[in-house]
Amino acid sequence: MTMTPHKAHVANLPRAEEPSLVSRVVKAVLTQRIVLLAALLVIVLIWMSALGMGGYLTGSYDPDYLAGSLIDAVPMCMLALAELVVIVSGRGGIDLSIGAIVSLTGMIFGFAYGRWGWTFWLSVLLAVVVGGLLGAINGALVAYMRFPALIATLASYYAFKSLALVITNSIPISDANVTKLYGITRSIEIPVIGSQLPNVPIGVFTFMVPSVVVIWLVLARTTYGRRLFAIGTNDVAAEWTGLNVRSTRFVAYVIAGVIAGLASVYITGQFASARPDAGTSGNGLALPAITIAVLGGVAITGGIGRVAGVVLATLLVTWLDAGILLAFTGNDGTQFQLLALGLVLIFAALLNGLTQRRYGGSR
Amino acid sequence: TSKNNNTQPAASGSNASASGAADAGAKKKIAFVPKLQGIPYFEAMNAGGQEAAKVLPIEWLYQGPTQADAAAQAQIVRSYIQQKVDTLIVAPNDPNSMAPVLQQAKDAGIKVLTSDTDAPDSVRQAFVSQASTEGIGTALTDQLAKAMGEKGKYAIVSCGETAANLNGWIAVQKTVTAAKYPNMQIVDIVYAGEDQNKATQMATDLMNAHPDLTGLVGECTSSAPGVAQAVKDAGKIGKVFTVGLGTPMAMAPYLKDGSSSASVLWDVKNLGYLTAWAGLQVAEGKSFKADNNVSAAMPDIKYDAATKTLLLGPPLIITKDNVGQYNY
Amino acid sequence: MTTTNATTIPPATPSSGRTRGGVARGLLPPAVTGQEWVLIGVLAILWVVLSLTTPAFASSGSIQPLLSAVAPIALMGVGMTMIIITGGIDISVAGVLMVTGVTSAKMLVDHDASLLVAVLVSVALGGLLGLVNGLLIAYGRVHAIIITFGTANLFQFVGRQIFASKTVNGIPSTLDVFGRGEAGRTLGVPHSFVLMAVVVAIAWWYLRHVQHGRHLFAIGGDPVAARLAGVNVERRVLMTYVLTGLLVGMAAVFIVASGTSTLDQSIGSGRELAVIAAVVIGGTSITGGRGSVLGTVFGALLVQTVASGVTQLGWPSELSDLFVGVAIAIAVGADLIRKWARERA
Amino acid sequence: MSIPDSVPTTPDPVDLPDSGTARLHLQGISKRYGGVRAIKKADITVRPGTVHAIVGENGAGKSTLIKIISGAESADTGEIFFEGAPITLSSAIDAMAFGIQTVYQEPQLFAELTVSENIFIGREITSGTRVDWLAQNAKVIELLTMLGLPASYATKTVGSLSIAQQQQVSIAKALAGNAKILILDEPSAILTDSEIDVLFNIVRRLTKTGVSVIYISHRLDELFKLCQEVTVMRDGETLGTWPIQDLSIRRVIELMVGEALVEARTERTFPEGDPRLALEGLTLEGQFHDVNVSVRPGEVVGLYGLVGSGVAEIAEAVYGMRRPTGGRILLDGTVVEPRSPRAAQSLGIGMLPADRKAQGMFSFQPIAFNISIGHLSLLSKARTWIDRRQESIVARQMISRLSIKTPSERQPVAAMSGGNAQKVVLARETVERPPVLILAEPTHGVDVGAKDEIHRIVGELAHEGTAVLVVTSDVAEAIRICDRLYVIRAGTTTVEFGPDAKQADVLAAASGDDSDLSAHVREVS
Ligand SMILES: Nc1ncnc2c1ncn2[C@@H]1O[C@H](COP(=O)(O)OP(=O)(O)OP(=O)(O)O)[C@@H](O)[C@H]1O
Ligand SMILES: Nc1ncnc2c1ncn2[C@@H]1O[C@H](COP(=O)(O)OP(=O)(O)OP(=O)(O)O)[C@@H](O)[C@H]1O
Ligand SMILES: [Mg+2]
Ligand SMILES: [Mg+2]
Repeated sequence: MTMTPHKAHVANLPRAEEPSLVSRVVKAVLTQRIVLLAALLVIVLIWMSALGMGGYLTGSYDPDYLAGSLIDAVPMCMLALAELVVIVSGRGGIDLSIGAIVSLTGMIFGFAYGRWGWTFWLSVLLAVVVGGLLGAINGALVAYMRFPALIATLASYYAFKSLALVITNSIPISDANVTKLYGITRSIEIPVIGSQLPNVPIGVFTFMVPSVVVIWLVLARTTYGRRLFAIGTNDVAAEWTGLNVRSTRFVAYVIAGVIAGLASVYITGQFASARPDAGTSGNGLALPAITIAVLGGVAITGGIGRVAGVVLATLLVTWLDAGILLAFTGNDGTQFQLLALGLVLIFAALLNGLTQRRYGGSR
Repeated sequence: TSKNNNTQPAASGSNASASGAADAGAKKKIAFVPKLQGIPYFEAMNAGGQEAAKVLPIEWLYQGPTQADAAAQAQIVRSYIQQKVDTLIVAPNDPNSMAPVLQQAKDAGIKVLTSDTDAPDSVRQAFVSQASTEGIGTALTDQLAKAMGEKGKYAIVSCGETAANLNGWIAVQKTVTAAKYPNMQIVDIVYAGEDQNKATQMATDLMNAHPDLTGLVGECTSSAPGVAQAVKDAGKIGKVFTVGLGTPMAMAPYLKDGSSSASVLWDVKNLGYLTAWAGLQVAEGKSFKADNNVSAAMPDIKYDAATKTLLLGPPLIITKDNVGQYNY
Repeated sequence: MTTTNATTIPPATPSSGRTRGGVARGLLPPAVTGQEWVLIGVLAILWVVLSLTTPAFASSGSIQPLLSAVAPIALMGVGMTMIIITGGIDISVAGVLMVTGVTSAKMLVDHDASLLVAVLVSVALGGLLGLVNGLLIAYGRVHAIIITFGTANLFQFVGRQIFASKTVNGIPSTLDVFGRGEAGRTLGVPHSFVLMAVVVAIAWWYLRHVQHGRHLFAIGGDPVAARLAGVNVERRVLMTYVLTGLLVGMAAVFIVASGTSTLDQSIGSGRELAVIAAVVIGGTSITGGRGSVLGTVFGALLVQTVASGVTQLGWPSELSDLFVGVAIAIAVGADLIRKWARERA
Repeated sequence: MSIPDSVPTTPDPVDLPDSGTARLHLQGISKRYGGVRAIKKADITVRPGTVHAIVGENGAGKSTLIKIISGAESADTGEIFFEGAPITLSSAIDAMAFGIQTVYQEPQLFAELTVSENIFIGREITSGTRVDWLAQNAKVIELLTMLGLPASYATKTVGSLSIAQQQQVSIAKALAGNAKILILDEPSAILTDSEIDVLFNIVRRLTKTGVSVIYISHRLDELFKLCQEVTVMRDGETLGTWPIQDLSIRRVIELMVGEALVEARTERTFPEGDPRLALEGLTLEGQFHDVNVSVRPGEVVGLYGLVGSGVAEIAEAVYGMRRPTGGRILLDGTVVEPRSPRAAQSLGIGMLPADRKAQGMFSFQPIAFNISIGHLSLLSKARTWIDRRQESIVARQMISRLSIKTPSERQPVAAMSGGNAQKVVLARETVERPPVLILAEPTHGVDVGAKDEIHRIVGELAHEGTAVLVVTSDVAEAIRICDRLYVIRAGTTTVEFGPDAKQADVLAAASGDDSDLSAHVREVS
């Protein structure tokens, strides 16, 4: 016996009331990281400009300065994108070795371009390939041998960092070729409309924007992107769905390595030398890159993350830092950068965390 | 919208007056960017610069990165370009990476100098040198040789693997040791970063690895006390001798108990003063003479036009006898 | 919590009358787990090889400094192990070290505080910073890695403000009691190591046999289920961060004590990764729910042995990080391989 | 409360007993999640020593009500009385203190901890601060014995147990407390019939001692075996409470749905011809052996077996999740060896996994994502670029075809009830209508309406030529939808039933009592 209830199921659905425009905007700021970051960015720009006009800054916070400071944003943004890809891949995905990969590939690039007389493009290709290979080591450990990513990349961080020093006897490569590479990071006038706009570091167009566009396309528009988000959301279900979970995750680490390889070329240009500690000196580049990715709304548990968030987070941090240097003199300037980054990160995470629960919903 | 390389008069309402002098407008803004903030060496240079600001018509600006990192330094340099300082002086973490940024500064009409560490391939107008590379390397070797009785094995605990000036001094030490002290031998060179505890641990490991080791060199201000501490901990005072580039107050206890035989340095405050003075000279468009009367303490500072180097003088040997004279 | 009576149900059949018996044994994982045996084995091999190939590795002059260097890392590792067992992590260790280290050093030097007071202040301050982490993580309900990335920056800021761009000179030799010279050792073992060992023993007991300690594993396994089971998840999580803060405050004193007479801003640098490395080498699962403090101690010993060994063998010191990386890969790899083998069997 | 006129036969609900004599009384409860009103108004009275069922469609508010009673969530309005006195429950511990013990629908257990620890977590037997392992273990063994589980389970880690075993551990955990009210949220969904019998026996014995049991299930026949009173929920409201003797299954459904039911009988034609899928002597050591099964195109074939019989593993082997050690899998007469789900899919074998949450859902991703992820090459250009338009179209088609309740295909599945989520997963498996489709527990925890629709969809799929293999532990379902039914016992195919199998016969065959089988049955050769 079969019974068929005749009724429209859609009618059964509990409906939320339609909210007003204002409350929708407020809700978006409170619950969506990208909107929140955009709002913060606008606030920082307006506030700092106001301070500058009021004479409270030691230099003017003008578009030229903002454009010039993008030179640091380029590698930060690229590496944060690399972290975005591996973090989204889930199962605790993270890449602590990204700075060490920059150091090591940068040295190899330095050798090729500075010492072995390779052409620029061939050397870039080499850097990208080596970056990809180093990423593949991480990927193999994480995806195929099932190492927790934090551990695998902690191990490779130590190993790559050490290798970068060993292969060059700790001496940076600054042969004439390499020194001239600074050109790839110089500021240029944007063609056609540029006479009205500040000059922007060329790396923004040659490195950052292409990386952003490519990664965005890959994540949002390709089947690989879908698979990546799927394994990040639910490993087991992805396997049951017939996805090749391991190769998908493996490729995520390779992509991160490739981006790091590209970034190492830029950083070599920026430093006008290939330095074995380019990505590991001081706090290194990995922790800041992860910080920016996380600030950009990438969920550390995987499956959630947007390129736009990472870009906005990079701009916010860069321009906030640039403003702070003009607002505080002496050593306080750089110290208050630490304070600001810490506060922004905690504030954004707490706000979105708390309000998302309040508004319900399940981002 | 203006362009990056426009040179406009400095914004008036600056809140960055470091000295309390009357007319801020007439004063030249001299900015110095150290390698790293918070370490006694550069803070002493800052103190020297501030002293200069009391006597010279300058406004002294000082801002250092929290990590000894070339990119962080460049960020500060850019903010000084934006502040339209008159003279920008840098102690570059990485000479190569600083060169392009200094070019930007020059393009913006700012006078550029280096101090403490040179960027020879940059547009800097002059380098304010504490002492020559040869002078420091030789002094370190000589002091250690004196303590070791010109014979025996020694090892070097350096800091950053890539630090150009440290590596330069080490190269000199190798040459001088080979040429001048045939009975002395460098057995190992290790790198401890800026971490004192790591320097101490590595020095201990070196003594264990080479039981016949009789000398240790601490190549920077964090490893100089580190190696002395290791000797003290191992109870080898009088058996293993150390020298290093340590700041006086940090070295004082070790010089006194003999775990350190000597610290090779220079008067860092004077270096800061000289740096500020040099900054004023170039800001006013004056050139350096072969001999310059900078102050009562520095009546005769030599300028080498060929290398564009202003030289503070020979290295200063700090021992237990004179260590008390310095308050940094 | 007291004993709860199980629901009494009239038996359908007469009770089998089985009492507490042999089944009770094997209720817990063995006292020393497989991963710990692996580490003990690796350490033993390394120590034997190093004793044979270097002139003085096996001497007290080598072992004592090694133990002193391990003590603060392992001590912080105890807290970090508990945090990681609950599924969290603490990246802010370096910042806490900076704040507590400079404060205690300044107390001793500038304010002539007694050693006890300085230590207590350092520990209490560490606890306070841990409390900040704990409150934000437990009640803010944001992943620990995000919060502690944030507080890492905040604490660095605070630490540098207290340093005020100066070093602290003339740290008194009263600190020697934590491991330097005869005053600092008992039976040749540095007191810092002894203190660490005591803390490890207590933590081991706590995690293995005490109710609240077991709850940490439950929280790491499934926090929602733990809450439903009546575990006060927020309180336990909060306490692990406070405890870690307290231990970092103590470790800061050890680090100041084993350093030179000058304290500079490098006190914390890179130590958060060193602590995490020790914990993961020790077999604690980074995803939570499984781990041991004993393993952490062995992990810390392994890392320090590798670093010392490279220098004592006269190999380039740049290589030591390479070996640390390989050691992590091997130690964790061995754990994974044993797990595969168990699953196959 | 309004019952539609079209249901004239339903008697009035019982009068609420005086709340003073009730064990638990909830009045005027409401609960919102953001803009969603999960419960609009709920009243319920539970008397001592009774089994009280709560029924309702997916999303009616049952689980939410349970969460309020068990302290996991707090109500926005309303009052709760326990034995006549008003109480507030702000956490699960509060509720436990009143003796409210809950078995949640999803096992709330800790994989790395032992069964013993799991049962006592949060309320350990301690001496001082130390956990008294021996005392605790003795109690655990008592509980396990009572549930008919081996004592050796006490020291196993929960991660090493099957889902059904874990569910039983959850029950043991609830019983370990001092229960005055025991709440069971769909405990039977993943238990086999014999396990359910054990559970029912325990429940009956408990009620004899005065314990109140709140029982939620979508298997309505169970209510009549176990319960005394039934509270029906619809759209976030309680309609009322009826004594079980005033109701029939049909009436319960009518109350839940709010409309009279129309009987429909599907006319089936039974295909003949060569099997599309055939398992010949398929063996996986330690799991199953010598399994012989065949499925023709257009046929719905069932595999029925108790948990632990190996039935789940057989399906997984066909889908490439496990590697058989002997025998053959034939597809249209050709031997195939799927090594992974991926390989199985490329051979034309699709599968709906049994554990939707863990194996099927991409929770916080949209419905469209959940559907398209299984068909990336179909829904992409050059196998690289997602065709987003096509994706939306397909998703919307599946939503309407399977009557999935959602405002849009952009909605994340995390915000859907189990039944609807199940349909989304099923939608993914049916987009390309694979030649062979394996459905593992297709209607676990799904309400009657949805269940019926899923059955209809299965029939349609077969009608369109798919060879459907249904793996189920629900006998009624197996008999209703399957053309043929194999019973798996002790890891091997024992008997095969035709379309008119009797429930009793199937159960008997599965549990090993095949002495007295009626017609339509033949031993598997
Ligand atoms: N955490 C939540 N966030 C938002 N809405 C929720 C949440 N939990 C429940 N709801 C809403 O409350 C309604 C009732 O949910 P509830 O879980 O009580 O249903 P149910 O009767 O248990 O359904 P099922 O039979 O599918 O388990 C749902 O339709 C849903 O819209
Ligand atoms: N995060 C959430 N956001 C919005 N609604 C939710 C959320 N979580 C659950 N719900 C709602 O809760 C209801 C029941 O969800 P739940 O997960 O309890 O289903 P279930 O009990 O598994 O369903 P079933 O009874 O069919 O097995 C659903 O109708 C769903 O809409
Ligand atoms: Mg429910
Ligand atoms: Mg349910």
